[in-house]
Amino acid sequence: MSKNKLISVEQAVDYIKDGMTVMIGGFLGVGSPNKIIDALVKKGVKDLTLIANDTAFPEVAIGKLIVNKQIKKVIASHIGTNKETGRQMTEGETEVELIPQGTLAERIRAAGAGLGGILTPTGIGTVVEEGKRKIEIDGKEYLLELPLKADIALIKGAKVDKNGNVYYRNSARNFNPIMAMAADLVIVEAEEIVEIGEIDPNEVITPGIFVDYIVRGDE
Amino acid sequence: MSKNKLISVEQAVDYIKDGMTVMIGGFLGVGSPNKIIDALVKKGVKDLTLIANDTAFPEVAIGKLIVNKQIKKVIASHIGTNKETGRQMTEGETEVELIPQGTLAERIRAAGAGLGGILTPTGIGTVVEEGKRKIEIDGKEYLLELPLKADIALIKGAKVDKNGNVYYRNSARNFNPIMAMAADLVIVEAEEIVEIGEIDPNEVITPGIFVDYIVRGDE
Amino acid sequence: MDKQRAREIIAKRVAKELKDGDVVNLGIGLPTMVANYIPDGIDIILQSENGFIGLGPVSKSGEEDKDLINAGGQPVTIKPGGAFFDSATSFAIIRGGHVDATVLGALQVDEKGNLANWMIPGKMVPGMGGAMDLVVGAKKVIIAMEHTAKGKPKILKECTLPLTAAGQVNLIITEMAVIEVTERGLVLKELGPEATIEDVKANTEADLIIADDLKKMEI
Amino acid sequence: MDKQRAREIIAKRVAKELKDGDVVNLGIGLPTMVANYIPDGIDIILQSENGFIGLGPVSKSGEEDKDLINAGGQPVTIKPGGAFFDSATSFAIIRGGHVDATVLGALQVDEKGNLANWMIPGKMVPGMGGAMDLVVGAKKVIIAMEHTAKGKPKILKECTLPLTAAGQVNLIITEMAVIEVTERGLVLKELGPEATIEDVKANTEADLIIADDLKKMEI
Repeated sequence: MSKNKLISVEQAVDYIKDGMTVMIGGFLGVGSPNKIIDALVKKGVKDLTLIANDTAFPEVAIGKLIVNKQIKKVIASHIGTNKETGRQMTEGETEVELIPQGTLAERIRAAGAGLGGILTPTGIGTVVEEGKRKIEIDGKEYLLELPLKADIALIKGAKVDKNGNVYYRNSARNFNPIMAMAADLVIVEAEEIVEIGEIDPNEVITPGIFVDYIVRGDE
Repeated sequence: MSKNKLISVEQAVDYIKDGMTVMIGGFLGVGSPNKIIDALVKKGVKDLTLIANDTAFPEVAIGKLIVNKQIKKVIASHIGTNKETGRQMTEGETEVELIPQGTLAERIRAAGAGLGGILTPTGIGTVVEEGKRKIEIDGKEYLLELPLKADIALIKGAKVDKNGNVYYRNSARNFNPIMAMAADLVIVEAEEIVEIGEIDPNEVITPGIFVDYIVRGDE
Repeated sequence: MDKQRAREIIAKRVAKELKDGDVVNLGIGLPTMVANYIPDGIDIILQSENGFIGLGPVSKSGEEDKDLINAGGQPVTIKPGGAFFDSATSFAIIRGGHVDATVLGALQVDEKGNLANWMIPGKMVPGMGGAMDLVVGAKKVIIAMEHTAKGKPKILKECTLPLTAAGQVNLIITEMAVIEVTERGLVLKELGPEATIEDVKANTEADLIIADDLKKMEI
Repeated sequence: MDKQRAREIIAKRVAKELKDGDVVNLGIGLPTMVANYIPDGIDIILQSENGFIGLGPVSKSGEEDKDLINAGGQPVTIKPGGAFFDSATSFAIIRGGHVDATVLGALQVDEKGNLANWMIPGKMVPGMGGAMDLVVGAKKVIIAMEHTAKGKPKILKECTLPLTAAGQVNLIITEMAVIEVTERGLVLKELGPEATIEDVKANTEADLIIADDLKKMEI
C-alpha cells in the first residue's frame, strides 16, 4: 500500500494510446470521468475501441469523443441519445456493436472474474444470437456470451481514498465497479480524495487493489 | 413497501419443511443466523439439503444441524472443521458434495442472476470435472457449472431496516448477499432492526426486495 | 380518440395490473406514466435499470441531483428504503426473475407473444438498452401502447421487425383492448371505453379469441 | 534439521519472493507464517478469501471481533485501507487474476506443476475450500512445504493423490531447495542453508535440472 497513486490528468491521458480498447463508466453521462474525457478530447487520441453503456449526448461526457471522431468502434447497449453515433454508424465511419445491457454488464464482470463466459437467456430468438454458440440446459436455450476486457478502464468515484478504495454516489455507480475489474490499467477520477481509513472498509465499493491511478476531478 | 416483514423465530422455522433445500450464510460460523439455526435444531426439521460454505464446528452454527442429523445432503466447499460431517459421509449416513469455494459462490450467484451457467477454469484436470461438460474457448478449457438454487435462504445481517435492506459487518458478509438472491424465500436474522431510511441507500448491501421476512436476532 | 386521452386510458389500466409489493420496471415514455395512476393502498417498488430500486418522482426544478437519473436520463428521486447497486447487480435482479412486472412500449407484437420494440432497420437503431433483458427476465411482461400506428395495426400475426424477445409477452394493453397472450393465441379480455369487438378486430391483424367473460375496461 | 527451524527457513525465503504492492493470499499453516518475515520497505496486501483485503495480524487476546476471522477461522484484524466484500467478489478477485501470488502447502507436487493438497482418499476429505480457485487464478503459485513427509519425497514425477489443479505451480520452496517449474521440467535454483545437490536429489523423486547459476538460499 506504499505506491502513490495520485497522478495528473495529463499523466492519465498519456497512458491511453491510439488504437487501445477503453472502457468508460457512466450512464447517459452520469458517473463518467469528465475531466479525463475532456483531456482525451484535447489530446486527440484516436482509433479507440470504446466499451460503454451508451454514448451519452453530443456535448456530454463520452459523447464528445464520438463527435471528435476519436472512436473506431463502439461497443454499447444504447446509442439513441447521441445522433452523431448513429450518423457515423449509418455512413460507415464508425463500427457499432450493440449488446443487451445486462449481457454487456455480465460480459464485463466475467472478464474481471476470470470466467470463460456466461450463459444468458437474453437475446435468444433475436439478431443477438448471430454468430454465437447456443447451449441447451434442461431443455432451455442460452447464448454463450464471452468476457469483454479492456486495456484501460476510466471510472469515476464520488470519494476515493489514497489507496484507491472507491465509494460511489447514487446512480453514478452503474458500470464503474465492474469496469474497474476488467481492464489492465484502471484510472479513477475522484470528486473527493480522502485519507486512508476515511472510508469504512464495509462501505468500500471498489477495493483499492483494482485501482492503479487516481486523478483529482473538478468537483 | 407496505408489508410487515417482521416475524418470530418460530414463524420463520415453520416455513422450513422436511426435505427442503436450504442455503445458510456464514463462514466457519461467522455470519450465520444462529437464532434460526437453534430453533431449527429444537424443532428437528429433517432430511434437509444444506447449501453452505462449510459445516462450521460440531457445537457451532450450521454444525449443530449436522450433529443433530437433520441433513440428508451437504453441498459445501469444506467440511474439515466438523469431524461429525466427515464421519457421517464416510459411514454413508449423509451425502456430501464438495465444490470449489469460488465455483460454489458463482453457481449461487448464477441462480440469483438468471444465468444458465458459467464457465470456470477451476477444477479442470481434477475430479471436479467428473460428469460436467467441458467447453473450449480460444484453446482453453472451462467447466460448465450450473446454477444452484434453494427453497429457502437463511441469512444474517448486522443491521436490517424494516424494508429488509441489509447491511453486513466485516467478514460476516461472505455468502449471505448471494444466497439472498438465489432462493424462493429469504429470511434474514437481524442483529439490529432499524427504521426505513436509517441505512443510506448507497450502503445497502442486500436490497430489501430480496428479503421476505426478518427475525430479530439475539445481539 | 385524442392521443393524450388514449395514453391516459392505457396508463390507468396498466396501473390496475400491479399488485401491492410488486417490483416493477417501467419503460421510457408511456409506461413511465403508469406510476401516476397507482391505486390508493397499493405500494409498488420501482426498479430503475441504471442501478437502483425505490425510484421516486421526477425531481422538482432546482432540486436535481447530478448523480441521480432514471434510465431515460431524467433527474429523479429515490424513496426512503431504496437501494443503489451496480449495473451487473441491476441486471441480475432483472434477468434473475426478481422483477414482478415490466411495462414496455412496442413497435409490433404478435400472436406468439413476440415483441419488436428496439429497431427499424435502416431507420432507427438506438440499441436495445435493457429491453431484451427486461422482457426475458421479468415475471410478467405488459405491453402498453396505442393500438395502431398511423392507423396501421401493431398487433400482428407475425412481427416483421427484428425481435426484442421471442414469446415473452404476457399482456397487451391499448386504449381499445386488453389482450392476453395464451398458448391458444391472443384472447380479447376487455374492451376499451369507446371500442367494440368489431373496432378491435378491424384494427388488429392477428386473430383474436373473444373471452367468454369479455368485459368493459374499468379505469 | 529441526522442524521449527525448517519452517522458519521456508517462510523467510518465501517472503523474499513477494514484491512491494503485491496482493497475496496465504494458505493456512506454514504459509501464514510468511507474513511475519516480509522485508522492511516491502508492503504486501493480504487477501483473505472469506471476504476482505488488508488482512492484518491475529487479534490480541480480549480484542477479538466476532465478525472478523481469517479463512482459517482465527480472529484477525483488518488494516486501514482494507475493504470487505462478499464471497462471489472474493473469488472474482482470485479467479480473475487480481491476486499476484498465492502461497500454499502441498501433499504432493510434480514435474508438470501439478499440485495435490486437498484430500487423501479414504483418509482425509476436508474439501478443497478455496484452494482450487487460488491455484488456478493467482498469477504466481508458490508451494511452501517441508521437502519430505516422514522421510518420503513429496516432489514427484507424477502426483498420485487427487489433484488440486493441473500445471499451475510456478515455484516450490522447501528448507532444502528453491525449485522452479519450467517447460523443460523442474529447475533447482537454490540450495537450502544445510543442503547439497546430492541431498536434494536424494530426497526428490522428480528429475531435477541444475540451474547454471545455482545459488545458496539467502534468508
